[in-house]
Amino acid sequence: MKWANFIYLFLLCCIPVMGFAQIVPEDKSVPELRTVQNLQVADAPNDAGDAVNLFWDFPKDIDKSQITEIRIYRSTDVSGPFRQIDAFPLVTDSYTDEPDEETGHIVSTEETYYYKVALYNGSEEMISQVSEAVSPEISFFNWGRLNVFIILGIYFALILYFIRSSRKGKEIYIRTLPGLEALEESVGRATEMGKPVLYMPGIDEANNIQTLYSMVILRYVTQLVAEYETPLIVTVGKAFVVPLAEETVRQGYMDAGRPDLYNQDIVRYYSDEQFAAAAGVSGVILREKPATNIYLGSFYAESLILAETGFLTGSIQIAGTGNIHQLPFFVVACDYTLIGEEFYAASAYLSKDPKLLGPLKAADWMKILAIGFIGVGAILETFGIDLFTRLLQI
Amino acid sequence: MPNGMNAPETTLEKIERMDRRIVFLAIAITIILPLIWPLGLPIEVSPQVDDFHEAIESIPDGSVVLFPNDYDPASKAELYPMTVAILHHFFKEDRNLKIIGLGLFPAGPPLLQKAFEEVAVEQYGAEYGKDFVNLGYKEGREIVMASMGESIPKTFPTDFFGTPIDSLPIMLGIKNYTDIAILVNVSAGYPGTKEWVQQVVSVFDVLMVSGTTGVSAPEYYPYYNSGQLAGMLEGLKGAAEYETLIEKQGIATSGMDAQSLGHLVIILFIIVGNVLFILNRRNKTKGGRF
Amino acid sequence: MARRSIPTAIAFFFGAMMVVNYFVPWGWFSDRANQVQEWGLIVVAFAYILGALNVMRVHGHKIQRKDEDWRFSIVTIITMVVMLGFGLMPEQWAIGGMERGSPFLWMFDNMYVPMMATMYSLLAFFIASAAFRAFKVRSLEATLLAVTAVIVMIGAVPLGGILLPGSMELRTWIMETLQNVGKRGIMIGVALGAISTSLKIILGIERPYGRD
Amino acid sequence: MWETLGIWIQVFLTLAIFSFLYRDNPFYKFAEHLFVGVATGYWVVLQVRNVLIPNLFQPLFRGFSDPWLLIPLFLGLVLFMRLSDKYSYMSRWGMAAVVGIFAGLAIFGFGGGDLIIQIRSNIMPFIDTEAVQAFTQNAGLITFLNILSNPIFIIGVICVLFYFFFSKEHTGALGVVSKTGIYLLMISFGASYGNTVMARISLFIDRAQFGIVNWIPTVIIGVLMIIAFVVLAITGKVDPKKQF
Repeated sequence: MKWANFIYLFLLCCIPVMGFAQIVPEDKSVPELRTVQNLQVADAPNDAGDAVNLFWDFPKDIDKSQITEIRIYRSTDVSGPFRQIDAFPLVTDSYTDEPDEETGHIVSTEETYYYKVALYNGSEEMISQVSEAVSPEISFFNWGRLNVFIILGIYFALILYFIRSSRKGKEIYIRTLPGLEALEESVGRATEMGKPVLYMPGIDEANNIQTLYSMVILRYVTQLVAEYETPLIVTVGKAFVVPLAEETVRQGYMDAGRPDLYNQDIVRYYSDEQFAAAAGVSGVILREKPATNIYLGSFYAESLILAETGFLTGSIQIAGTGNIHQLPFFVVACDYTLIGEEFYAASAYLSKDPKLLGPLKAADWMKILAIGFIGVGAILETFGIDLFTRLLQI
Repeated sequence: MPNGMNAPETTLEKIERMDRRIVFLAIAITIILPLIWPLGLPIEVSPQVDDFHEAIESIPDGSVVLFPNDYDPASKAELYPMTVAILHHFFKEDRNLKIIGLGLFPAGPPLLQKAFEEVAVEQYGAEYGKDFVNLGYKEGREIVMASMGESIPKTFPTDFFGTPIDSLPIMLGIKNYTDIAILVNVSAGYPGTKEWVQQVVSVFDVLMVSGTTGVSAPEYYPYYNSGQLAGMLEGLKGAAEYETLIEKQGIATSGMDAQSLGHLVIILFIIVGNVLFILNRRNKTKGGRF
Repeated sequence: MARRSIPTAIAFFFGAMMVVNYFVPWGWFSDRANQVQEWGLIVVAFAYILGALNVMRVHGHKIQRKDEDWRFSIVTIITMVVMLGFGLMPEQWAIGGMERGSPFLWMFDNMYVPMMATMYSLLAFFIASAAFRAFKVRSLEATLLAVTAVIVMIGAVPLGGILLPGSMELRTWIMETLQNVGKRGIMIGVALGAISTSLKIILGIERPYGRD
Repeated sequence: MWETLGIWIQVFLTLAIFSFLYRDNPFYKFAEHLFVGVATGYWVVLQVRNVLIPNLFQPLFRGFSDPWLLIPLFLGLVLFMRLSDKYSYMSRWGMAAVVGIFAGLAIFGFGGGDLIIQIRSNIMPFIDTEAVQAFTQNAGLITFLNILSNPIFIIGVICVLFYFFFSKEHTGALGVVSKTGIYLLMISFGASYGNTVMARISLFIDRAQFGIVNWIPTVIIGVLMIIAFVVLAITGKVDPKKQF
């Protein structure tokens, strides 16, 4: 439990730091009439040092519909000369001075800039007072994302800690997940019936982490079918997943000591079109009649087409996805469904590998943290304290 | 493993486990008939549709609207009527809004172009390049959204027809999201509303409303609740309600009769299924699996 | 050994670069990171050729072995080759390119598009048959699922508002509150799972690109 | 001419796919195989023309403006090494690069976007004063339910999160809480399911409208297909009672 104490301490230290990061400098106002007032300039935060933000107010009595243009002037000397750098017909109260490759306009960290803003009504322009001096600065860290950094930092630390401790031999308990129990059984059932197992890793591109994760699960499934010598069909709906799946399946057979069972017809590509894949896979389900259909990955509307077709042939259907919008259909039409995070627990569950069980434990701790934030935050909010909401501002 | 494999089935059980093709046939008939002979049932407007309408009303005249239409023919049924209704709203009063259309689905921009031509040009006489523009499709999903934050002209150097966009008057002075008054997204999934919220609203603080398919709508309700989306239209119903708000009855409204009846039939099937289920369970001495 | 660690090193290098880019706004670095993202898309584009080869191979084998329905595999191969041929022909040729009026676009519009829309619309039927089968009061879970679905369905159409006054408001409340409770819980869990999976991949603990 | 032919093909393919609802049959098999072929070809062409040519070959071979592009060229080409037995390990380099980039990007899509924003938007007061006010002004079922919204959100999300606990047996207090969690999930799924019905019916409405507009080919091809099915059933080639 020592570690937990350390985390609490760390968290306590983080809170004030995150609080400070939210502090905004106070306004200093200089009254001015008939044109924009309170012209404020500031280095744009968290950028590459090539932008300056300008903010201003309009006098209350001004008729905004008269303004046809706002013009921005800039100089490197407080006394001028001021050169017009931009003009636009929008009535806004802010502007960002940025470099523009086409016009050759630059904003440099080497210079100090002064600004003026003018309102133009079609015939005359009213120029504001000169702003304060500003010089852009490069920031090497986006302080607005400090909270993301800290929360992910905690998570990463927990993951690495639990991986280490479970490698050292500390047992990590994992509760029974019926869907994954059924997965092993259903492969056995397919063997008895002499029918293949169908595996579909979703239809999403590899940029969806679920697709990548599905490859990890596929390797265990391949090992499983290799032991039973059950035929395997992997249907793929994105081109880049083809080499990934082929590699994974070959690897799985090799790990199981049966590289001879691998053949080039296992992984089948049904084009990137979602519904062409749905049509093709439905065809496989009806004609090759797999005893088990495993849908693990990122699915979209085709989920119900597949699951209903699979129901027709009486296959055992096991689904799992993190795509919230498709979970209802899998839950209704499949025998077992891994809901959201349960899907991400599959590789740890199937392999019982300490390296993979550790992160699960870490995710549980993060959920405690989330529950703490929600619970304590709600109590504080009830009394009008919005500290937590501000800490989590992105 | 269906239970009662050994016991002989009673008539009621047979009806409960009836051929699903009967359901299919019933659905087909109840939807097709009202399309041929409409009934004209009334329509009520939901709050999120009102908010959507309000958000577009709230922007000043002459502002620039970013109008990404992220869908392709697969979702045309629900979303195209929406695009049409929104365009009616943009152009119906002479508000001089400047509409910048684009699409992050490869097959999206041609549909958008069709809508622009059918509504903006033919009905309101709007002019391409002056009142509206179609920037077309750009590969890269979220990357496109993020790089538009840097510069829209650099992300889309040419429009749908390959014309350089600096030759179009509408694009003058438009750099990035700071020049956009509202982001009106019509989205069928990925990349779409969720990504615009993640990449644009939370980073550049842009006012955004979204019209989505009925299926993705529930996923976006959290964004509507947390204020990241100012309003939402969902599915054909959202489009029909919107048509009511802007007083322009169109294809969405006519489809709603079929919708109503379709829903009714499915609900009836569920009720009948449950009655049979309860009767069958009572008739059996042992309840089987459940 | 060295050969084994190359893929892990590559994945780590590019993955870490994306992570650093999120926190470091330094222009030079984010330019590089964006460039790398574009490279990713380019590499992915090469995989489409592998995909076409896979289709050729799988259906070619079917024809070779004279499997059941092997004749239909010929359809797949022929249409794919025709599509590739028209599409990759230079635009200057009368039948090349993918512009308006090209055979490529004609096939897309008259085959791809209607089949996609029709396949999608099959869901109108499946959603009804699945509901008829599964929405039974057999357990508390199933009952809650069925009852909520029915209420929302009634409130979803204008007719429901007439048959059951207040059902539209009730539906909105369910969609905004009850529905989101589950969603939010899942979203938080999914985010945790996805983040740890990403980390495991970057660190090479899980290697979806295979190992030796 | 081409346009009319196009319409007839569209109608035929639409009906061929719909015939799947009746049972698996040669029309569906034909349409399905055609679809996979057309779609595969389409996507290859799209990627070559929209990505490879403008983003790689043009800058690389017309002026050599960006020598760094040799890296993705290399990583893309090694993917094909998998066709050889000896050097197939090299294809992993290309895969690893893409996987690394996507995995790195995913951390923040979820970390910033979903994780923190969802937690944050669930931090709310137990008592929503606005809802209470609305209730006192206009007492009714919905205004009353709106008062309950916040407590349901706070307690409900906590219950759902407890349901996802993996490292503890779900017994005792945790069992009760996680059971509540799964009930809430089921309600949520039911709501989404019911809400989707409309979208799905819309899709069929669109196809039905297409059929109604082009009713002449629809009726002709439809009747011919039905005749074909009857003939197949009479000759015993297909069993209309079975669905596959």
